[in-house]
Amino acid sequence: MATTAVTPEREHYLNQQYGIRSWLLTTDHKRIALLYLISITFFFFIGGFFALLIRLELLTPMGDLVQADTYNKLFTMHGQIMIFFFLIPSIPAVLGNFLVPLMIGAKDLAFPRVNLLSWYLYIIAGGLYLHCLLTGGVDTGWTFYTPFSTAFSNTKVIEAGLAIFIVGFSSILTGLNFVVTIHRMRAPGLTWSRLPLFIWSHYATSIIMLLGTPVLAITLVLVVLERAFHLGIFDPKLGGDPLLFQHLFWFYSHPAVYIMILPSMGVVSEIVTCFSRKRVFGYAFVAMASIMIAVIGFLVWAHHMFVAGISLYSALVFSFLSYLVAVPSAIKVFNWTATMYKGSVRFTTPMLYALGFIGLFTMGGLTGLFLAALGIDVHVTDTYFVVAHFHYIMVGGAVMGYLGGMHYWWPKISGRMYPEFLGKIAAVTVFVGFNLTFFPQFILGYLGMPRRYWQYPPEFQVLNVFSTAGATVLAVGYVLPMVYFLWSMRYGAVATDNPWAASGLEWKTTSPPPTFNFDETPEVTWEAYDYANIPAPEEVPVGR
Amino acid sequence: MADSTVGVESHDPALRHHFATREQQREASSLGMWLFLGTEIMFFGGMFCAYLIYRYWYYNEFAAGSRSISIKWGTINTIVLICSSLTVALSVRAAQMGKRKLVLLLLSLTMLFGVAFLGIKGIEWYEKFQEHHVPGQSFDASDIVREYPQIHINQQHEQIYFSLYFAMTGLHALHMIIGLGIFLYLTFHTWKGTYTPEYYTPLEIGGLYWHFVDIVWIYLYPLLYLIDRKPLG
Amino acid sequence: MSEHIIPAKLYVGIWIALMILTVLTAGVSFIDLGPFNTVVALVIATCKALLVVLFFMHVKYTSEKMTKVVILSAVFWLFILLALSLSDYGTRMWR
Amino acid sequence: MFDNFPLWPARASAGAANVDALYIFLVVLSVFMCIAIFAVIIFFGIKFRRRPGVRAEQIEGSNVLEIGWSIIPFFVFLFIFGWGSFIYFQERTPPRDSREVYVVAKQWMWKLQHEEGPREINELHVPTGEDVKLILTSQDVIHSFYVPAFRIKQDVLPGRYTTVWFRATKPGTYHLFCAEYCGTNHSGMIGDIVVMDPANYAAWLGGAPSVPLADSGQKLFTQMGCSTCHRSDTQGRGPNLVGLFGKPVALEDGRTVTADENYIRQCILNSRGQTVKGFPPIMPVFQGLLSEEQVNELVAYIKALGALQPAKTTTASAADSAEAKVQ
Repeated sequence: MATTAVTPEREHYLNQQYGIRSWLLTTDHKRIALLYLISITFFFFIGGFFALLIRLELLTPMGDLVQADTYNKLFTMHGQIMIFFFLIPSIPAVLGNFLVPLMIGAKDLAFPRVNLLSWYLYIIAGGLYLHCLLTGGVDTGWTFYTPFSTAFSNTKVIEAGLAIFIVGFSSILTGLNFVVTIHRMRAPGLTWSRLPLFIWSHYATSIIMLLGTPVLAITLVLVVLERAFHLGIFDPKLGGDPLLFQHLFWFYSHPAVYIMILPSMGVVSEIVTCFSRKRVFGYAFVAMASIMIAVIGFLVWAHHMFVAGISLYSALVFSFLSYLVAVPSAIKVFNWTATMYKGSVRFTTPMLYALGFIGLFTMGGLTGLFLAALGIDVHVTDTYFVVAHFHYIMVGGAVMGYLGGMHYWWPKISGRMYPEFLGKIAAVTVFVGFNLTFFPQFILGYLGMPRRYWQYPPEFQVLNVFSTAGATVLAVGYVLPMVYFLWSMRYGAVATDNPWAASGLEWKTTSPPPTFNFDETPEVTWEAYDYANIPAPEEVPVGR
Repeated sequence: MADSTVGVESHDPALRHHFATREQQREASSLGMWLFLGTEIMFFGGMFCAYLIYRYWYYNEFAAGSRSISIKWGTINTIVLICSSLTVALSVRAAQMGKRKLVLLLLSLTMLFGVAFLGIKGIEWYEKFQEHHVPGQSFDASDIVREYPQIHINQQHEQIYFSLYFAMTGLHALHMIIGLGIFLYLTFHTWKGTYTPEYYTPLEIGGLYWHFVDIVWIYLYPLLYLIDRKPLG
Repeated sequence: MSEHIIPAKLYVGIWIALMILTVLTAGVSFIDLGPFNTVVALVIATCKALLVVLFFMHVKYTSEKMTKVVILSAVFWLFILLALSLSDYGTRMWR
Repeated sequence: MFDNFPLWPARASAGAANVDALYIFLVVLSVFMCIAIFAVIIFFGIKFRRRPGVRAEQIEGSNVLEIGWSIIPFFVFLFIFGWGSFIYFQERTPPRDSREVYVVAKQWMWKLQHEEGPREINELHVPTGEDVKLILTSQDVIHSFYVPAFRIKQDVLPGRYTTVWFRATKPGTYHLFCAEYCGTNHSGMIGDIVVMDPANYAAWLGGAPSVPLADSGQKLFTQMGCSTCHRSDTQGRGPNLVGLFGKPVALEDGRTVTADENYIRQCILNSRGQTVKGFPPIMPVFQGLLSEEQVNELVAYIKALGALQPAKTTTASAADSAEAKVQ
């Protein structure tokens, strides 16, 4: 269908080699990114299917669609799949893998074989998890709280724990690769103060992956040892402390939220600058805010435990520290908004997602203030308020950023344009569906509906019906992009090298890039987002 | 490497295509290993955190548990590991100087020390099994209770000490086994002559890993074996 | 990292120091120093770890500041984990 | 307002209004911030939309603005932190003279024991205007005691006591939820909190004759043979428990602990490692021999003993003095 005559002959990473071996044994970061894209999309739809079943079950107050045990497994596996097999790898392993070397002018990541290993670890973990899912599943909640997980649950806790342990190593290896690559492989002239904010946020993300993930790994190992060999580390019968498990678990799992949201913030920084055609407002502050979030994010974990029985004094400490981490997040929102000031704003699909991200992240962040306030947290923790809050951050934030980034870099990844009109429709559908699904849950939560409830008192039904209705809209919004992305790979308009007239090294090579990214290692002499010196696109390069 | 556009600038077999210089490649490998060791610190750190809290809570049981495990084997194992670290350091030095035979000798010695460490660990664990000091249904620390009537020992809390003992030494031993695997690989490549005074990075970063495992033991030794050995009275 | 070749004598010296410290720490544990037994044990362990890191792992000779940054940040993060956990355990009314 | 579409649950406790006040403040603040940010984005989007030939004006940033929008939110956050902590502090500090109810959670049921003796399952009757302190424990996994109408929630842990308190203000029946996921029938682990006028409550209480908790504890104390060692004089092989509760106790291992509910509970179940200075570690282990309810009875009894003066003997009915609290 493509009308341009030149493209078929050009050699790039997609057509350089063919055959299954050339994919499964590739060390090309771009191909590995696509392998990850396929795998996480697969898990996203499993997790999403579970989410739909959960929402359908909650359509009525009675538990009438599935059994209680099934429901418990559904929300457990929805959480674990979405967090460990979709959100955490989503942007870093797909867009990050694809773009980090391109953006810093490198031929590949520092350790290409380690990168492939990380994907195989993901696949092994995913296979193990699927096996667990198909042979009975797990019902501990994604949090594996002891002593339920170690002594009371009679589902496949060990298998699920090991799968997440393994996928954790995949994430560690990705983070390790990014840090080394960003330190050692930057193109000449690309100083730290010239790095795109996408790189800064991935650097911050990698810090969390490196220093947080091993703590989750050891915690899960201890749970598995306790369950399998009766080692009594958290066992209250022996005088062990179940809260110790929670401390260790949240030491990783709170920062893990930043693993999900920081890369999205990086994507949004790229998109907002590009479609405002401006240098980002306060570059240094936005970059440093990423690092601050990564560091302070490690100091706040026990705000998940305010009613769990921790000491009053430490609750105060953790509440205070939680407010500190809100400051850099606020800085980012203000800076993105200010970036549009006196810009030349264009509402493309990626920009819609980015603006949607800012809105939803703002709401998610503001409701975080409620949860960090000790007095209110006591009432709303473990209710649908928390469920709504973290979905605003993780779906409204992270997934919006992911979809925005997929649209923005799709021309670079596939060499084709996605259909812009459908893209806008999908973006609006996702935004509307999302709010319809999750906003009622804030009210439900404050009204007191606890989370993880298979059946609930009838007075909560109206809001649950809204939520379920929203979920179906949301589902349409997610299926749509997958359909037209696939469609565009064959029928989409052929993309130019730089369809958005964007800054950034990734746009200075061909679309799709050659296997080693650049014909010649670029030399950087300009600042990031140097839109003053980039000609504005005279027309929207969409359509054939 | 099937690359069409780049890779012509160097025919250096040890230089991977995506690095510009050997120096860059070596620095990347070294940084990568150090970062990995950083994650390892946090991996063991989770257990150290549990250890710290329970030791703070159940000091007497930890002290008594520590007395009951063999300081002889613990000290010998410490010495064995320190010796292995020396041979590792010397093997890297020998590689720097291109003395292949010496490298082979030192690597073999290192693995010998490693196997000795694991063997001694096995003896220790076997003793625990015989004494019913392995956590679980058959755990029985009444011998420890009887031995130290001065300090009132809670057997359940004692079990927490032994749980941590097995978790910590067990995961350390697992790291030793992985280390032995790495050194087997390094020995093979040294034997094949892969490493030269210009290129011995794998040897160097493999060595870093081994030293790290040694350092973990340097902390485990006083924390598990030497909590309190002073005469009771 | 550097091409710096450390004399074998120095390695052996470090090894001897490590051996002495091992014997020392084992010996000290038999003497009653009250709470300082733990302090001494940890100080000696840290000295031994430092000797290994600085000499056997060549950190003293490396020209890369990143190595030190990585070590220090990992230790600092471990400190965060321990210190903030203790902020709970140290102030609890129960155990 | 919004009778058919409530935005918050019933306010039935003294603390609920405080929580709602901060909540409403935060809602107002959040709505204001959301509207402000959305309005600015929309305004910028329209005002600075792309026009042919008009280029964006490059602006580096502004340190004044950056510092402004870091510092101002920080102080706002500090204010919220202070307010929230104040409420939490109140919620977590039970008044001294509160009525006590022991709660045992199990998969998937709430078992409650009143001081006066009545026992309930999945239902708790309380009077208005009185402080009620709940002493909670679990016999299996972690649960969480959640009463939305009181805005209180407290996780219930196995192996120890946690406490929470409230003062009900409005008669009615309110939800009791388990808020920490606890297995298959988690969503069925619900109950009712029945708040009654003091008069009705007294009638309810008097409706069924029952033995006060401390008295049951005393009976058990004798039955289990506790009284042979823990005598009310100085001749016992175990420490004298009269006047013990709430006092500091010097332990054999050098620590000094307060004899609170958790300490007593642990001593009953397994006193090893907790023994009082000067006493041999001879007390048998009762873990597995006593149900959680029985432990509660014993604790209630020992607390009642604690209210007595150490010099006297324990002839007086323990329940009479159970209300009196030691500092």
